[in-house]
Amino acid sequence: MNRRALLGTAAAAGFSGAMPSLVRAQAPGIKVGFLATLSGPAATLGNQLRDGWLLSVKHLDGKLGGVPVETLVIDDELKPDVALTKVRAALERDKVDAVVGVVFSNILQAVFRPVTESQTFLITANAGPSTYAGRGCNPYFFTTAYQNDQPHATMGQVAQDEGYKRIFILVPNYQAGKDAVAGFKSRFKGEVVDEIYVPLNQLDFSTEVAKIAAAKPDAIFTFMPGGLGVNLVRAYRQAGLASIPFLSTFTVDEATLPAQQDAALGFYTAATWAPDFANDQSKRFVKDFEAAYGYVPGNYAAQAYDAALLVDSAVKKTGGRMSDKAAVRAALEKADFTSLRGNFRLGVNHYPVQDFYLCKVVKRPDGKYATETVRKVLTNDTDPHAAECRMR
Amino acid sequence: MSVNLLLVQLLNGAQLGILLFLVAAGLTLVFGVMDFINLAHGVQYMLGAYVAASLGVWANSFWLGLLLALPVSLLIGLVLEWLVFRHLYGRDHLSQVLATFGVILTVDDAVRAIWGSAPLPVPQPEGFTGGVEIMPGLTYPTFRLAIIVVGLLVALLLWLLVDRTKAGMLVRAGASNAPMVSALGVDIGKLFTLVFGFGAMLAGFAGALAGPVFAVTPGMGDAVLILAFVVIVIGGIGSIRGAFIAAVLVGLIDTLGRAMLPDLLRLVMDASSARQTGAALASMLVYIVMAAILFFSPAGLFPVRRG
Amino acid sequence: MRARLRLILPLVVLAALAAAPFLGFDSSFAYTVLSRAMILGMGAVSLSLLVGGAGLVSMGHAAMLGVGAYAVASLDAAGVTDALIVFPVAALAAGLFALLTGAVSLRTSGVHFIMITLAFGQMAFFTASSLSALGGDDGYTLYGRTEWLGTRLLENRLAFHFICLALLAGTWLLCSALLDSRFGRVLRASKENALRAQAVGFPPYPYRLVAYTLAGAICGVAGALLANATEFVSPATLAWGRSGELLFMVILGGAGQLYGAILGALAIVLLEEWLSHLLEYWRLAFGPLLILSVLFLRNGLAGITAMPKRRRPSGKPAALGQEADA
Amino acid sequence: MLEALLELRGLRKRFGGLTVTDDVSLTVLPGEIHAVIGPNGAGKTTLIHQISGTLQPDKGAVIFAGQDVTGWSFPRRAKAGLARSFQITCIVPGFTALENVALAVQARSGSSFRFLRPARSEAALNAAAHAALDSVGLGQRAGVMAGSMSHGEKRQLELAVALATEPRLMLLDEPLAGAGPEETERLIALLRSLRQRYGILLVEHDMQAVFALADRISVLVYGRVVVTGTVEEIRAHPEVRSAYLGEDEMA
Repeated sequence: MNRRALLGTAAAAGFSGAMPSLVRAQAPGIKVGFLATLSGPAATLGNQLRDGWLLSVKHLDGKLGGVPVETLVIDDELKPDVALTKVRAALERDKVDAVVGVVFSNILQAVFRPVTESQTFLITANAGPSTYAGRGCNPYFFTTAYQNDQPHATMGQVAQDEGYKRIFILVPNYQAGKDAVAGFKSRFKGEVVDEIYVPLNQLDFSTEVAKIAAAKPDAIFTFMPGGLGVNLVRAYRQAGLASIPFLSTFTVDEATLPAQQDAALGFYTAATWAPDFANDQSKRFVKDFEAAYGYVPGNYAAQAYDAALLVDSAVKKTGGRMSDKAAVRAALEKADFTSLRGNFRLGVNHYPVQDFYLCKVVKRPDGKYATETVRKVLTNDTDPHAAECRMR
Repeated sequence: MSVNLLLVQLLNGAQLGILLFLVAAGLTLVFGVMDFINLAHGVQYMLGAYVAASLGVWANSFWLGLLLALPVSLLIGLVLEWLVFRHLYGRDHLSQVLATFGVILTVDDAVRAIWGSAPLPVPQPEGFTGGVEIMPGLTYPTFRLAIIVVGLLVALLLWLLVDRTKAGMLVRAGASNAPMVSALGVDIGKLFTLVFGFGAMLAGFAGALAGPVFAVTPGMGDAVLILAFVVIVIGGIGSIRGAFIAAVLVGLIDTLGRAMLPDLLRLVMDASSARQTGAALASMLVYIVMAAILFFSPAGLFPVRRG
Repeated sequence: MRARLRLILPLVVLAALAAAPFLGFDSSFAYTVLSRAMILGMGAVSLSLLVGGAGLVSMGHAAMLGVGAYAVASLDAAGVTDALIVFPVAALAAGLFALLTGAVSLRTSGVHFIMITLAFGQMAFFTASSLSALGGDDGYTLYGRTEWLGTRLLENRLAFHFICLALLAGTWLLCSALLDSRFGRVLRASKENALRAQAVGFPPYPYRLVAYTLAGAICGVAGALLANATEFVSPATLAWGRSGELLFMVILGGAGQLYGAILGALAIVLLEEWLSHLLEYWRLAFGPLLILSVLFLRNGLAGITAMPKRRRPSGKPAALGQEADA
Repeated sequence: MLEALLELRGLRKRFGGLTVTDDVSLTVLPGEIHAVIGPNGAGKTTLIHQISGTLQPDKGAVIFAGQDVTGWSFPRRAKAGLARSFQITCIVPGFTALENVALAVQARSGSSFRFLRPARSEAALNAAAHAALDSVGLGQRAGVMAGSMSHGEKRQLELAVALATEPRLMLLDEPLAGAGPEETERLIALLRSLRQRYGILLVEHDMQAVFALADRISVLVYGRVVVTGTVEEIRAHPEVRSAYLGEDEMA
């Protein structure tokens, strides 16, 4: 820990040395398998998720609904088959009452069936693919995050509101990237000058940056999670393109800002929450989070914090009887808790109905980088797939 | 595509190529002289970036970090050589692949444990933060130009070292015929250590240079490692000249492929499938070129060893 | 004596796998881990046929696994789920892929062969990543496991366990038979001394190509099983790291013995499982173990059990000692 | 006139500026031992390489049993009956002596694309292999690992392997190199017993053996055939005496 402080890296993630993945509370009451990506370049997201959850549990004195909780942290390594093996272990060997977390959609898709078929509640704090929002909605599946299309659509609305005519789109060449384009286009009606799909292992964006400069768009829209976003933002800034508005999703956020720093200042992102939210609960969360983990919490951490509150509310309502699945489900659907985001409820498909904000990267007085809300873009937004859901 | 844009893309390709060359040069020497497959070479690149970034933040100077990263990289290389690699020289390639992969796993996880999983912030190189406006609306960062110049200088230096000095002569002789060199009474163990340390330092230097351009993350060496292997295989194992030409070739192919393939495909298919096929094809292009070169010239473009 | 050990040890391992479900290892978790080990073991045995039998070190073997798995996925998307169609198609597809890429790759040798197979592996990986009909990079979730004559036999855990075991045992027997056959003799001779084989009239190329194709087809079946085990297919199956993993199973187990690959697969899968449950940075322990095993277990795990008295020529094929001992 | 089993027509091979084989023409008749002698660096091994197909000549043709085989690969020529031994011992060290020979037998008896039946238990293969081993006097050593045999035994084994391919012509590249006096005796006797059955092109340094065995001799100097003739003719040839053999050896 000292060494990290010495090196002055704000991006403190995880714990030094070999930490047992079992974080125990006093006596086992409820067992939760917390699945997140904790290795590889995407691990910052998983760390945000895990730390958000753990802080929430700490705020609840290690209890959910008054029952002591044991969190089993599972690293999916961003490999679907690894995730599947470990989740099966958690279900069978450790008999967890719920599986929570999940950063990436492909991991969710791999573990979805075994978890829901064993009638265990699956609550994601980040992944929210369309697959389970519409016809594939499931009584055991909940999310405290959003449906994946929504943040992209929010940015499409922003581009539309600002009156941009020509937009340049840059996304990774995989399903989520294509979904991002579709989401953006669902609300943006202007001209898309060019769409570029880059490989997920892209090292350098100088090629694409040159193309953007040549195309001279009104703004760019991009979705470049993790290390990709760090590279892109740097190359974009260094090429002197920062005068072209940078509209993004999951590209400049608290997980990547420690590395992007000044290069990302003034860039835009869409979010359900930002650390500058004014409500007291949010303020306490940010303060305690930074004190405990040494970095600024982002959307991911907030959504995971809410996930713990959601479970807490349900256990409270059912009096700790996790075995009564129908009662637990009904209680979960009520979502009877105060979210960090304020306005929050669950729709028929168990996806949140909430507000979406335009946020901007700023440097706080204390020298740390964070996102800050600019304005509310969508109010009480229900995802487009919810209408197809017939919950059985 | 305008001439200006093409020029920019050529510069980009050259810059990627130069960085690849710095990594590949050490790899090809180690491979050529010692017949040793070192998968862990990418680890040196990663550690170079991490050390330079951390020391740069600590000293509040990118250049000081870069300078300090050199001896540290050398030291790390020598320690790894002493701990693991020297026990593998006489072994078959298979054992070397397995053991050096073990080194990758260990060091990648160690880096995560020490520095965390998040990309590391890197200080901007003082004096090179500006740019040159090459094309209307596009500034080409002077630091990237500096990488090209520095890389060319290092390539020249390497060429002089390998071509004009006694140690270089031994290295060249070792690359084409190792038993002969040891028969000449040269301490082959010392030569190996020297070459290894030098290669490690070059890779570390490349990593340190790449820090401000790319993201400094755990596992950043893996992608570079594969490309570096592609480079030395295309260039001919053990050949510095081959590594240089192949590195620039790979850099240009990768960059121009990404820049132009989607547009070219649009001539024969509809826009949306052209974009996606083009992107997929561009990722594969380097490998396709390598397979084709090996098909027609199984020992690479500049084979050092006969037969 | 050694000849007998060579037969007894793999039988013991297979018997242990057969007994596992009745010795308390019958949780879904145990089934998942064991079937994963057995399936990867199949892939590793087929790779061992190439590495130990023919001297062909392929760094792109996961592509065969992937082609088999993607065959299952594309048939699943098309609504075809009968095992009698799915498995042969998976084998054929992977065999065809191996035939085409092998025809090019086998022009090279040594390190260049490693690299060119890696290149084809990467091409397969990027192709799978761009298959948007099958989920692209996100992968594809099967509607259900492959059916056997209209029954959902593979859904039964015990049945699936024994199907994996039977196919693993079958793979081992088949590959052993291949190495002992006329074909295998030419293959082994070409590996040890290609000039000698040529001098009596055997050009190595066609034999190696057939071996490469057969190994690909076998690995394709393993891939089809893998898809069934996880009910999920993604490009991660084809990543170069997975090719490396298969190679490590072969080397750790001992490339000189086919069953070494089974030992290696079991060791690596179980070790990963155990360490990652124990430690967050488990590779900090796993990596050094790999290195130590290379430095001190020269003939792999199989080498411990068949401890030779004197040093033998490395990579000695499995079938030879029997004549010497006779 | 008997039709030649092997005919070389104007073979030429250059390595860089050096002409290693310069317009070589010669014939080997059925049942004949034709020896090629010459000082070190005369290009004898290069010549063997071009006949066996491991090297391609720049010019000229190799005619074997009436067919132009110049474009054929090494294994294809071997299969057609052109057997070759190597200057440096070439066996499969991890195979037993028997399996080394059985591999050769396998090459001429049916397809080797047979995948399931254990080759070890094919009686026909083993019988033929045993016969070949017997004929070179290695019958008792069939089960020994080839890599652990003595040098002389390895040379005998190579001959057995060559015999087992049932060749029509054998190219023997210094079969006596490195053999002790006793082994040499045995090998010469063995080679003599092979005459009549096969055509043999023999490259050898041991003059005693060459004069004892050869029907005809060609002298190769700097890649050129200086003279071809019977043992007596060669002994008597003045150019050969001065240029190569040396007076004292003739005394």
